[in-house]
Amino acid sequence: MRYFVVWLALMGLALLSFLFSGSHHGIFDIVFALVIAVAKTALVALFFMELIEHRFINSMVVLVSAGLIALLLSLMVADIRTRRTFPRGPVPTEAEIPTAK
Amino acid sequence: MHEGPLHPQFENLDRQKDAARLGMWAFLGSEALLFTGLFALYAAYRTLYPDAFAAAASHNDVKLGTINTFILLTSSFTVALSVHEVRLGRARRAALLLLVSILLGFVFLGVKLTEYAEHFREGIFPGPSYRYEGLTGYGPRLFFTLYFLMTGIHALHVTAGMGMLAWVMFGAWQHRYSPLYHTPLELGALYWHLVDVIWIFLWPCLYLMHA
Amino acid sequence: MTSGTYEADLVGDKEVAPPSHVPTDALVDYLRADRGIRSWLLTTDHKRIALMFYVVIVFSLILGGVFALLLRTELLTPERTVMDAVTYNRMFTLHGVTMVWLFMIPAIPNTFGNFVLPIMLGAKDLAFPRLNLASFYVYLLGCVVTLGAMVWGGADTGWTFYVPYSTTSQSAVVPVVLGIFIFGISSIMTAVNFIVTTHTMRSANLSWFRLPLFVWALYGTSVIMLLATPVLGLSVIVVALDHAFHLGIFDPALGGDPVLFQHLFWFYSHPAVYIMILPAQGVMSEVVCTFSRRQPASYAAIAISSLGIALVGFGTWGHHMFVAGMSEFDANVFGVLSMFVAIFSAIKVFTWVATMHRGSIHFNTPMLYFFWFLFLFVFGGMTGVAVATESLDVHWHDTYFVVAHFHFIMVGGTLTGFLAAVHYWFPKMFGRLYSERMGLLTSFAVFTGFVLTFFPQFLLGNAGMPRRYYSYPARYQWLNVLSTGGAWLLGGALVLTLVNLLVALFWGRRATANPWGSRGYEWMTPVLPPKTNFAATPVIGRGPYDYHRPEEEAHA
Amino acid sequence: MNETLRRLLFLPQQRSTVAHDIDSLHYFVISVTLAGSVLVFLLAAIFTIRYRHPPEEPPTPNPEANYRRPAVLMEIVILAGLLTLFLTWWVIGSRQFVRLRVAPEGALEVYVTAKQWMWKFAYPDGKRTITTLYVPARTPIKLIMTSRDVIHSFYVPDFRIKQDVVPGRYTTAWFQVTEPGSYQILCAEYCGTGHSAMRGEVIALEPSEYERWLADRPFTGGPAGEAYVEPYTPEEGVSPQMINLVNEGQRAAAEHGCLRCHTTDGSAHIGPTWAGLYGSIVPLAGEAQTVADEAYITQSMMDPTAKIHRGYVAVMPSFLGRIRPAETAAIVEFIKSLRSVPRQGPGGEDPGPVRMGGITP
Repeated sequence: MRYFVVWLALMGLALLSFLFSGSHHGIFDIVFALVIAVAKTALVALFFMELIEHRFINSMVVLVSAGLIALLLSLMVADIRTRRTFPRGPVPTEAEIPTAK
Repeated sequence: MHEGPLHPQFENLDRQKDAARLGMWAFLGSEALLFTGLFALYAAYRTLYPDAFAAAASHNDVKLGTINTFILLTSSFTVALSVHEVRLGRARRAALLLLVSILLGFVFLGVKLTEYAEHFREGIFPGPSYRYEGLTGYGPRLFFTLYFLMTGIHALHVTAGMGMLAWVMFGAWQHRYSPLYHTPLELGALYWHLVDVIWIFLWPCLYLMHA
Repeated sequence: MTSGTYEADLVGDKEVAPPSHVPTDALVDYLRADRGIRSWLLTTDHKRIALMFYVVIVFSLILGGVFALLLRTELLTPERTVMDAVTYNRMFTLHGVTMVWLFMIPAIPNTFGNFVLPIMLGAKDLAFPRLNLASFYVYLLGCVVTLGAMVWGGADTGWTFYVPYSTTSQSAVVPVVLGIFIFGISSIMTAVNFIVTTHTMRSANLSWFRLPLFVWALYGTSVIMLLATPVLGLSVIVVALDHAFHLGIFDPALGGDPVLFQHLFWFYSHPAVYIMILPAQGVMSEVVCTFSRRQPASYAAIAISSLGIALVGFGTWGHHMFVAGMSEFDANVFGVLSMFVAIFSAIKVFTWVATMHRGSIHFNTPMLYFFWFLFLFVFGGMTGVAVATESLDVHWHDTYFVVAHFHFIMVGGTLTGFLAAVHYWFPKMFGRLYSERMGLLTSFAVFTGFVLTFFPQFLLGNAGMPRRYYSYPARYQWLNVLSTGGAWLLGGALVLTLVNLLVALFWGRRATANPWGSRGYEWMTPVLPPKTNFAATPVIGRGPYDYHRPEEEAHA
Repeated sequence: MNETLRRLLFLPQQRSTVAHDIDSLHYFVISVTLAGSVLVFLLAAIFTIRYRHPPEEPPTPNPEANYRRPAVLMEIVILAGLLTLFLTWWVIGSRQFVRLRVAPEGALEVYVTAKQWMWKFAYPDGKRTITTLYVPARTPIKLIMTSRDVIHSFYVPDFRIKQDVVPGRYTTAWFQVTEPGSYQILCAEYCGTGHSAMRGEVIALEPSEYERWLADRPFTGGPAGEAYVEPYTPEEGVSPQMINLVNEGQRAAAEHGCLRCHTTDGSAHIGPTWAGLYGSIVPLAGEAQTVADEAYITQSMMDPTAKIHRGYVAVMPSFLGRIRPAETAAIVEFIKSLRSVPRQGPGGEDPGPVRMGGITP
């Protein structure tokens, strides 16, 4: 019974994700949670949503959307992460800010 | 065994079914991009306030979130089963499975509401009415505003999905669908799975990533 | 323009001459197939829905044009001319919103796309006819809500709704952005319909590489509409919530970053430029082949470029934000991606020009519009590459240079494409011929007025005049006067065009089924297509640009 | 050559160290653009004349309709060339862009605060000006900018620099003026009714004169020579009340009921008095304290419970959305005008000597 196996796998992955979140591994925590989420999505899309049996164009919708999602997320986060990439003059601290006289 | 209506613009039933499925998938792609806007904001603010977001995420009740994950995954499973049953010609059983899914949807919303109630009790509100003393500053406030926005819009989708499922459940109970024709049931199921997939990503973002 | 050879096709009003193998009753044309107002308002016929869109869209164009003329009139003098600053700011917001969402986004897809797409595919209708009708009414609702906001004075934020100005402005921001959200729904409905139709409704033998190029353009447009519009929908909803309940997602006082709004906004609004220009390019591909009587120099190049623009266009939104406080790293990434998207448009331009080589060129109004399009689009597009060059953009950003650039693309590109389509498909849609002489004359006038309006704006931008300026330093005045004069000329030319077409609609000569001698599939139908387009699903055994065959053979 | 092209293209004078290089790229890009579009147009025109179908003859099948091979070959060559050209622009442009964005070490730092609808400048030694920015010529100047309300954009056409000024963040820009003179500042990001009137002026002085200007306080007499132009005053599009922000602030404070709880004569009441408030150190709950600067006063209007003055009860409602940004600015100005009035503490006691804190721009 294919659906049942997929359901068990989904529950297992969710449990794994839950258990793993209890221990702290820094950035790896986020990566792991996302990888599991992507794996679960693939299971749901391929088997529950039957992409595996549909015409390929339906999968194209998923792939193109996923590409655009990755594009928007990565370039937005890249903006924030790289806002001081190039060497600048000294960054003003509170003490350097001129006082009113 | 009836094959369903053939609309005049289509040549044959296969094409009509392909069209309906592709239309639904295209719409789901569009829905995914709608949530992407929210996820992008979440990712950006998490990058700006990493510690505050982790702290705020750990304030959420991870047990309730996980229970909701299990509930939605299971409801997805019953919906998939129901499509399977209708293909075997067991429309009544399909309808019952849909009923289970809808009930699971209610449980999901119920758990969500208790979470909201707990947040409100603590003074966690979206936007400027945020009053919680335990977590102050920009980060947690933004986290919870996004939290309410994301789960709120998701809950709207859950409700819409339940409505859709109720409609096809009614149809299945009345034997409107047959192994040869059950496109509405299939489309309703696709929509419900999307709601599930979105929760699959909301759950780690809002509950799990508290390192 | 046609004569002699095609006498057989010249049919009168009532006496439709059907080819012998189809039954006559199937060929009652779509305008007369049903009667009464109900048969229009509740129709699911794609051609009638297209006409309903047509009417509202032309009305929107007129409305947006009136706003534009008022704005230009205000800018005649450096200080107050006819209105105060508050009115001016609301007026340019209305102008932008009207032109972008009421006119340009739906202009070509929802009128001409709706009308010819199923015919070009050999289909009886779109895949979801009721969704198509719903799209029209949702669009109409959007018009009512957006323009209804004028009752409260409208919004004064500019069509870009930059936060935190838009979330703190006292003007009626909420109804305007709500209207835009509703337009978004209509866009998505149409996009789903077009994509599904193109995939599943092609007649037998009609492979992807036999599709008319207009279909490829519409397909690319629909992909953008489908996947970019929801992001806009979300960002305007957040603005509305912020405005109404002060959620503060972008509010710096609550730790928000206003620049993130710009990311989300341009993620839609830059691809939206391609929503506007791609269908116009599709029209031009049809026009240049028909009037050069020639297969496109490279069919695949144009077809693939349409998809290339649609997909690569998604990765360039940040070139609107070089000076917005975005990081230098992102600026460089967006800078280089923007260069690649320009290449796809260049491919199209070269292919069009190469198509004219060894052609047999007929000089009709749509072809004249193609010429203007060629110049305006190349110049506008190249200045687009120029403003995507980071260091140059620093000086040009938010000046009249940018205003001139995007009007070259949107007016010079989209409006010219729209007018070419109006003239090109006029005989097919209404069964009448417009006056060719008046058509050519008005086309010249439109071009002259256009160049006079927007060329001075490039110079104004170089000189440093920022956009959205109610008052300006006196040194900019004479260029502004020139621009305003051009705007009035352009307005007059457009009114003349409308008059010419209205005259043709009621008193024009009856058209033949294929007055241009085109090999396009839509011209295979009778003068006015019947309700179901074809009596029987056609089997298409040739390409849409087979000009080496005689017409009879091609249409057999 | 440079001068001819500059005038032909209506570009303003080049008065910063980067302007000439940027304009050179500008000439390159624009001439290619113009040449390209004219070329394409001419080619189309030539083909039209050469391959024109006689208008009186009926259309005939075109035997050459399928001719295509050379076009594809040519296109590949042309496109490779074009891509190289575009990428060259990108390389030059992005290098210049980074140069525009990264201030040299040791640049003179000036703090810029933008608000609807004026520019304020604070110099390293504490001197402040409104609307007019005084800088020494031939010295790199780094602007550290933030906004009090909405996004503005600092734009000096003569310097070819522009940078958005974003609330809640600091953005920077830098320039080095090549010769003394007066150069107009324009706001390039739409910021509301007075957007087009939000202009200012950079006055570049000889470095020695700049020193003299710094020493002179208040500044009297014009600096030497033709460079001096009367400072710009924002009169266009802005009502006279806006200019006198203090009066406007007093009116707004009365209208919104601020003065029912806050006094202006230094006596204690429901809320802290406004007299002597600006620039003082405000004790908060616990041991915390903050400086009553513009940011704190604005925050207290919008989110009054965020930082409560020790000894007072949180009864003040938020004025977020009830008070226009311009009024906020005016009320802050009004409070600032009361800075030297003596004051009392929460219970009416003498709070002792007012400790003046720093001002964050």
